[in-house]
This record gives sequence, C-alpha cells and structure tokens, in this order.
Amino acid sequence: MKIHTYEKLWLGAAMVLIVALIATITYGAVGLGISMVDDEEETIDPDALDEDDRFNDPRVEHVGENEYEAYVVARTFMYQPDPIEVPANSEVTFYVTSTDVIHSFSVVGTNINTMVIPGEVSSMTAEFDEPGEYGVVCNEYCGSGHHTMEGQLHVVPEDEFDMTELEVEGDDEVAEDDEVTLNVSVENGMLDDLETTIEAEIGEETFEEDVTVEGDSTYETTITVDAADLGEGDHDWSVTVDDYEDSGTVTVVDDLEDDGGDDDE
Amino acid sequence: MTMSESGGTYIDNFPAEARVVRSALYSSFLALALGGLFGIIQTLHRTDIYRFIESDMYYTVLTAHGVFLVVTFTIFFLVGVFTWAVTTSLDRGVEDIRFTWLWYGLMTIGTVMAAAAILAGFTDSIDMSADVLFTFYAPLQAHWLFYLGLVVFVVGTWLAGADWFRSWWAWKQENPDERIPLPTFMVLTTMLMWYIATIGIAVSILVFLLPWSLGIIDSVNPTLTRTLFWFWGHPVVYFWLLPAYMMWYVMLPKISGGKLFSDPLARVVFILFLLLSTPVGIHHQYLDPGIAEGFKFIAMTNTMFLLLPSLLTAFTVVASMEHGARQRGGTGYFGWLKALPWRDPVFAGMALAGLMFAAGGFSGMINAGMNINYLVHNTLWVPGHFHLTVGTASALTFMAATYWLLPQLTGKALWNRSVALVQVVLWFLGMTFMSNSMHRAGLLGIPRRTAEPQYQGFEFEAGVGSVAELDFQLALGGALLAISIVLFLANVVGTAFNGRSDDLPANEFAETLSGPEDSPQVLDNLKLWTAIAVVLVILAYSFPLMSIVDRGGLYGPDISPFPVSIETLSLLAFTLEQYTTAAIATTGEFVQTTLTGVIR
Amino acid sequence: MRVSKEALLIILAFIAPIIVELRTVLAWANIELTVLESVVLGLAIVALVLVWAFFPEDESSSETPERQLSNGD
Amino acid sequence: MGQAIEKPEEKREIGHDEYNPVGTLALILLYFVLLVFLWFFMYFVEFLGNDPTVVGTVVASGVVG
Repeated sequence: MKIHTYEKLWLGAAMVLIVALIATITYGAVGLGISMVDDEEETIDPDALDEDDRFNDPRVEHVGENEYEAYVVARTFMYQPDPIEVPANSEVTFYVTSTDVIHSFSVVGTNINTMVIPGEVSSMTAEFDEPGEYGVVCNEYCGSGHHTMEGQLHVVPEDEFDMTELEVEGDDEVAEDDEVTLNVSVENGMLDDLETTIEAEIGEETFEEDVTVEGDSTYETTITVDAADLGEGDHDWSVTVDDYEDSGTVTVVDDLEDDGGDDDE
Repeated sequence: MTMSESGGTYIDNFPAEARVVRSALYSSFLALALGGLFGIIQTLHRTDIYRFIESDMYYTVLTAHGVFLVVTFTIFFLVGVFTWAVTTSLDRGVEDIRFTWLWYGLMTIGTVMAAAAILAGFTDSIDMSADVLFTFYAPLQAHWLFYLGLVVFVVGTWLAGADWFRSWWAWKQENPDERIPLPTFMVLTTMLMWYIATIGIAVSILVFLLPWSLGIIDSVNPTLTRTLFWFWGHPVVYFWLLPAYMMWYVMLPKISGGKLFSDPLARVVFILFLLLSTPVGIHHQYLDPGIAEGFKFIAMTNTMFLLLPSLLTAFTVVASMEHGARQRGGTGYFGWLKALPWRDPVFAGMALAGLMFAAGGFSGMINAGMNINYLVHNTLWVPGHFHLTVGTASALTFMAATYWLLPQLTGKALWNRSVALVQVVLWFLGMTFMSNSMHRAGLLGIPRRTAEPQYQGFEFEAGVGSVAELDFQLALGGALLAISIVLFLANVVGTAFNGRSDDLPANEFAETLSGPEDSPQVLDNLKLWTAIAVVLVILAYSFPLMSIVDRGGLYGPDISPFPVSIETLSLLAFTLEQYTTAAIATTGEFVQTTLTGVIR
Repeated sequence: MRVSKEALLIILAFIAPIIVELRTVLAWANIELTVLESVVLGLAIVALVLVWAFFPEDESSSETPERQLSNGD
Repeated sequence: MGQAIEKPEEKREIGHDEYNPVGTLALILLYFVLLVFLWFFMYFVEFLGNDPTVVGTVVASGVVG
C-alpha cells in the first residue's frame, strides 16, 4: 500500500497527539488524583429516601477533622438542603441522589459536577480552601420547571462556622403559683467539644450557664423561674447561645379559668 | 472508480431513482425548515432577547429542534445521497424501486408519528406530548407514539441499507473481481456501523421504553436505558458525519479541480469508523454514578483513537484540494489556497464546513477527555461543539452538496449561485458567532437545555467581557443562521421552478491519484471488519451493561430479575479488569498492525 | 480590484472569528477593550481589507461592491 | 455577482509521483501546533484553574490546590 511520506509523517504526529491526550488525562487521574464519579456507592430505592439514614434528613455532617459529608437530595425542582453550608479549609464529600428523574448537581464555576440518577448515589470529594458563595444548577433537563432548579453552596470562613443548633421549648401560659420552664437543648453537630455559654432572659430575670457540649451530641438543660416573681401579664424571654437566639413570650395568668389565649407560638 | 459511461446527469441515467432521492432530500429540507424555525425561537428565548412562548414550552421547541434536525434532516439527506452514491458508483439502478419507496415510506410514517407526538405538546387540547428532548432519558416519559415513530423510522433505515447491500451483491455477481467502488464502500461500511449501533436503541425502545409508555411494565432502570441510548447516541453522530465525509472524499477533490489523494486511506478511514464508533458511547456518561471509572477510561481510550480517522481525513482531503489548486496554477506553501474555486458555492460550502470541523474537532477532544469533563459536561460548551460538527460539518456540507445534487436530480440549473455563495458564507459567519459564544458561555458554567439560564441566587461570572455580550453574540449568530436557511430554501424552491437545462455537468465522482489497486484486498473484506467491530462492542459494553443490570435491576430498582450474587459480581469485576486490559491491548495492537499494514 | 468580489467575501468571513475573539486575546496581554472599542477596531480592520482590495485599481467605484458586501456580511 | 458557472480551468496536469502536498503539510502542522497549545491551555489553565475539583477520598490531601 503506497502512502505518501508526508501522510506517514502526519499519521505519526496524529498518534503522538492521541497518546499525549490520553497521557494528560491519566496524569490528572493518577498524578493529581482527580477521580470520577463511579459505582462505589450502593444503589438506593428512590421511592424510599425517607427510610434512608443519609437522605431522610438532607444535611451536612462533620465526620473528621476538617472533613464533612453533605447528603443532598435533588428533586423537581429543588435541592435539599439549600443552602449547603460548609467551612473553608475543609474536605467535603457530597452524596447526591434523586427521588424522581435524572438531574445534575453542578456547582457553578467549579469542577464539581455530576449527574444525579434516581436509584444511584453520586459521591464526590472536593476541597474548599477559600470562603465563597457558589450557585448550584441542574444542567440536565428534568421537566417543565427545569430552569428554576437552583441551589446554593456557601463556604463560610472557618471561624464563623459551627454546627450548633439551639432549640427552646417554653410554656405559653402559666398560672401565677406555678413555675415558668424553658427546656433548652443545644445540639453540637461538630465532632469537637463546644464550649459556650447559655444566656437566658425572662422579663427582668437573667441566667447564665457555662456549658461544654460534647462532640456530636446534644446538651439539655431546664431553666425555671417562679411565675410569681414575674407577675401577671406577658413576659418576653430569650435564650442565646453564641450567635443563635430563640425567643418567645409567656403569659402569667391569675388563675386557670382566665383563659386569655393570646398564644404567640 | 466506476463512472457513468453515458456522461449525462443523474436524472438522465436513473430517472426513477432520481425521484426517490429527490423526495428524500425534500423531506430532509422540510425538517431543516422546521428545525431552523425552532432553533431561532430558542436562541432568542434563552438569551432573553425576545420571548413569546412560556418557558415550559421551550422544551417542546427544543425537542422538536433536536429531533427534526439531527434525526430527520440528517438521516433523510443521508438516505438520499447514499442512494445517489450507490447507484452512480455501481452504475446500476436499484434492484426493485418499489422496495426503495417502501423504506422511504416507512421513514416518512415514522417521522410523522414522532413529530405528531412532539408537536402535540404545543396544545393542551390533545392529551399527548413528548417533551423528552432528543435523548429521551427515562424516567421522563413520552407518549408511546413518539417511541413507536422512532422504531418505524429506524426500521426504514435498516431496509434502506438492505437495498444498497442488495445492489452491491447483484453488482458483485456481475463483477466478481472488481474492487468495491469507493462511494459504495463508504455507504456499506457506514450502514454496517449503523446496524450495530441501532441494536442499542432498538433494545432500549422495544424492550423497555415502549412497553413502559404503554403501561405494560411499571418501571425501567434509568441508567440502563441511558446507557443503551448512548450505545446508539455516539455512533449516530458518525451517521450524520460520514455522508459529509463521503462528499469530501468523492466530490470535493473534483470540485477543487484535482483528484482524490488516496483511495486506500479513505477506505481505512471508513473501516476505522466502523470499528471504533460504537464502543465509545460511555464517554457521554463520564459523570454518571453507577458506572466504574475503569469502563469510563476504556471508553476514553477508544474515543481518542477515534480521532485518528478524522485526522487522516483532514490530510487526505486537504491534499486533494491542494492537488486541484496546484493544477489550477496555485503555488507556494499557502499561496495555493488562493487558486481554489472559492466562488463556487459547492466548493466554498464544503471547504468552510471542513474548516469549522477542524475547530469542532478540538472541542471534541476536550469532550473526549475523561476528567476534564467535570468542566464542560452539560454546559453550553457541548451544543457549541456539536453545532460545529453536525450543525456545520454535516449540515453545511449537505447544503453545499445540494447545490451540486439538485441540478443532477432535477435536470435544472441551480436558481442562483451568488445567493448560494452568500448562503454558505452566512452559515460560516453565523456559526462562528453562535458556537464561539456557546463554547465561551459553557466555560462559565452556563448550562445547556435550559429555557432561562438566568438564576435568582447567583450570577455567572465572565472572565473577559460579560454574559450579556455572549448572549448577544449567540443571538446574532442564530439570526444569521436563520437567514442562511431561508436563502438555502429559496434556492431549493427556485431551482424546482426552473426550466430544464441542457448545460449541466455530468454526474461523476472525483478521480484518484492513488486508486484502489494500491490498497490490500483485505480492506474490502466487510465480513472481517464487521466481526472485529462486533467483538470490540462486546468487549466494551458487555461488562458495563451487566454491572448496570446487576446494580439497578433489568426493569428498575424495584424488581431484580437478574440473580447475580455479590460473590459472582466481584469475580466479574476481576474478570472484567483482565478483559478490559486485554481489550485495550488488542485495540492498540490492532490499530498498530492496521497502520503498519497500511503504511507498507 | 486586487481580488474578486467572491474572494473578498470569503476573506471577510475568515476575518470574522479573529475579530470576535481579538478582545479575549488582547485581555491576556492586559489590554482591556470595551465592546464599543472592539467593534470600532473590527470595523477598522474590515475597512483596511476593503482599502487593500480596492485601492490599486479604480475600474469599479468602491460604492457598489461595498453595498453588495453588506448584503453578504 | 457573476452568474456564470465556473468550469475548473486546469492549467497543468500533476500526476501522482510528481505531487508533494507541501501546502497541506504546512497547514496541518500549523493545526497540530494549535491543537497542542489549546489542549494544554484548556487542561491546565481552564480546567485545573477552575478549582475546587473532585478528588478521590484516598488522595485528597491537598494535591489539587
């Protein structure tokens, strides 16, 4: 078979090019450790995500020093959780699944991008060095509202990041001869202990308690005050832990037959 | 190469066949008109320059744009031009013209069915829609008529292929010792590729999607139908492209005033497409969960080697053009380019299409890269890429070829050559603006297939310039393309209304500098190449498909009728690794032996 | 005319992509152009090509071909 | 614009053995250089510059900044 010398030369150049392209990608995969979304995750029943430990409550979890896992559910036409919050200088593994059709989870302006297929879980690990706010879009057509499907990923500065959750249950109405109680629970989602102060205010009364909430646990405490000390009427209360605050109003009534019913909650 | 002895036009020699080919081409142009109309609506809508439809209807428009252009326009043109190529190069009519009309009829019926399902999406009064886009990924579900229409259409193409094989067998009985004429060789290898590729979509529709849309089965495995789609979905891009390649090889050298540089290499190129087009589809699924990275890597190496036939084509075709230019008096390293017949719309269109394909080839290399896919996957970059390939390399070549074919098929001179030249240049300009801005926008992360890529919570950040500029560029390009389509259609209609002309060139292909006699006989052994192609497909697809079925069930996550235990699976994985390594080695070895064989 | 009208059309077509991306390329060299400036620059380049094409001979007035060009451009 | 159908005027016949496609070689080598440049630009500037990037859990130790 006769092939012109120039064409042989080009054939050689073309082969070199092809091998170079494969070599570059291999370097990225092996040298830089860029791995592909793959089949390492077990399949999942898309109709029963609420029975799944990871996806019944879409959230971010702290799993190790600077290591976080985000369990994300994509559905028409939203992401949960939204926004996803992680600290800077962290390594985050995203687990994303769909409960209906095929979506994508694409963090705009980054190389975090995956298809989200019902029945499969996409897992991707990425490192966030700097704080920043990213948009998340669905780039796979998923139905008539596809263009409205968006979310946010917030990478917050490390010192502003915590996973504290404050929840307070207070009485709405208390008889004057009874006690007003506030059940305070402080959840620490981080693995490290949380040293903080619970500050509470009811009417004129103030309370303060220094606490250490152990990693991945919830601290519960009850604050009580005699209703008589407050006196009849409405009294605002508030509880703060770091930057979190919960507040409400309690009504102290003369007797129970005075069913004043101005519930605030 | 065999040529028509009589030296007349095609319609003089094959009046009955000319009618079929003409019908196929007109069907194709009707689809182009509709697809183009939907194209400009989309362009103006997504750039927010002019919106007159609701955004949820955008997806009906997009489905119609995709299906009409990449299925109807391209494939109707293909069957027309392939019929022309086979009959001309074998210098014999089809064996039974009724059979030819049968497959044309099936393709038309299939198109009408699918089109009805899609277009019904525009009105609420008919309870039918198929807003599933060209890819129809389950669990999105179309009306069963859409799937059935696709099946009927594909069966039509199968019969078309059978028609051409029949012609070739009949010809071979009479010419046992002759080499297959190059155009027929190209048609046959392309169709062999098509037969292998359509297995994927046939299984996907007949076994899963059609019964599912009819309510016979409850669920499907989305990864499985998606993988079967891409089993067909990648080779189909070569089904769009190879008719254009054929025209570049068999017509362009002649139009340039020269001869085809190498017939043997053209055969090698088409064989490589037959072998490598199908075992690469998983590169569309780089970012799919549920598919092992190893399978993705194999698909990538195959894809990268698939660059070879295109790179070879670039050399052979340009060298053939240069031969023409030098015979016309061209000189120098680059000066010969001036001696090319740029004022001929047939030449200018094909040459500009080839040039844009060189750019599309580059973005294709990026798409083929495995991990770099995180950057571009499903962004506007991807439509930017394929508007250069199917949207220009194929479409513009088809339009330019039409300026040659129409007079051959009608016996009438082209209505207006200047309009034709302006038309092809407008396409080039329009696509420059449109695809450039799409590529750029894709790099910013702007998604494809989205009615309103303007979001509430964040904005896309352009490094240089602004998103508004890119939108403007995109809309400008789209508008130029729309004008170009109007000019093209005007020329087609104008030509149809022309009177018969006696002054038309004969229906002939380019001659060759290095002919088939320079190539080993084994290149014409279609059985051998088909067998190797099938083996490669089995190697590339059997294990991914098994793994997908094992993970997600044949009919979706609920039912698991594929009882493979975990132990067998890990054993499978191990065997698979062995096989895939072997597959890569075989492929490499094969390519090497073919190439050395070819070079000697 | 130095080149035929058809050739001029093709040359202008080839220049288009260069003009379109000129601004990006210049931005790498830290030359930031506004849209208006790059449009003006593009028109200037086109004008230069037209002058080059028409200057040596005056057999056809430069008005007519330019009108035709704007058709095709 | 001219309506005349242009016949490709052949000035000389060039046969297989005397034809060297130097122009094609020059063009295609230019294309090669362009491809290599653009590939490296796309991979190392556009792609790797588009941090953060998905990394494997095993090697995720700050290799990809």
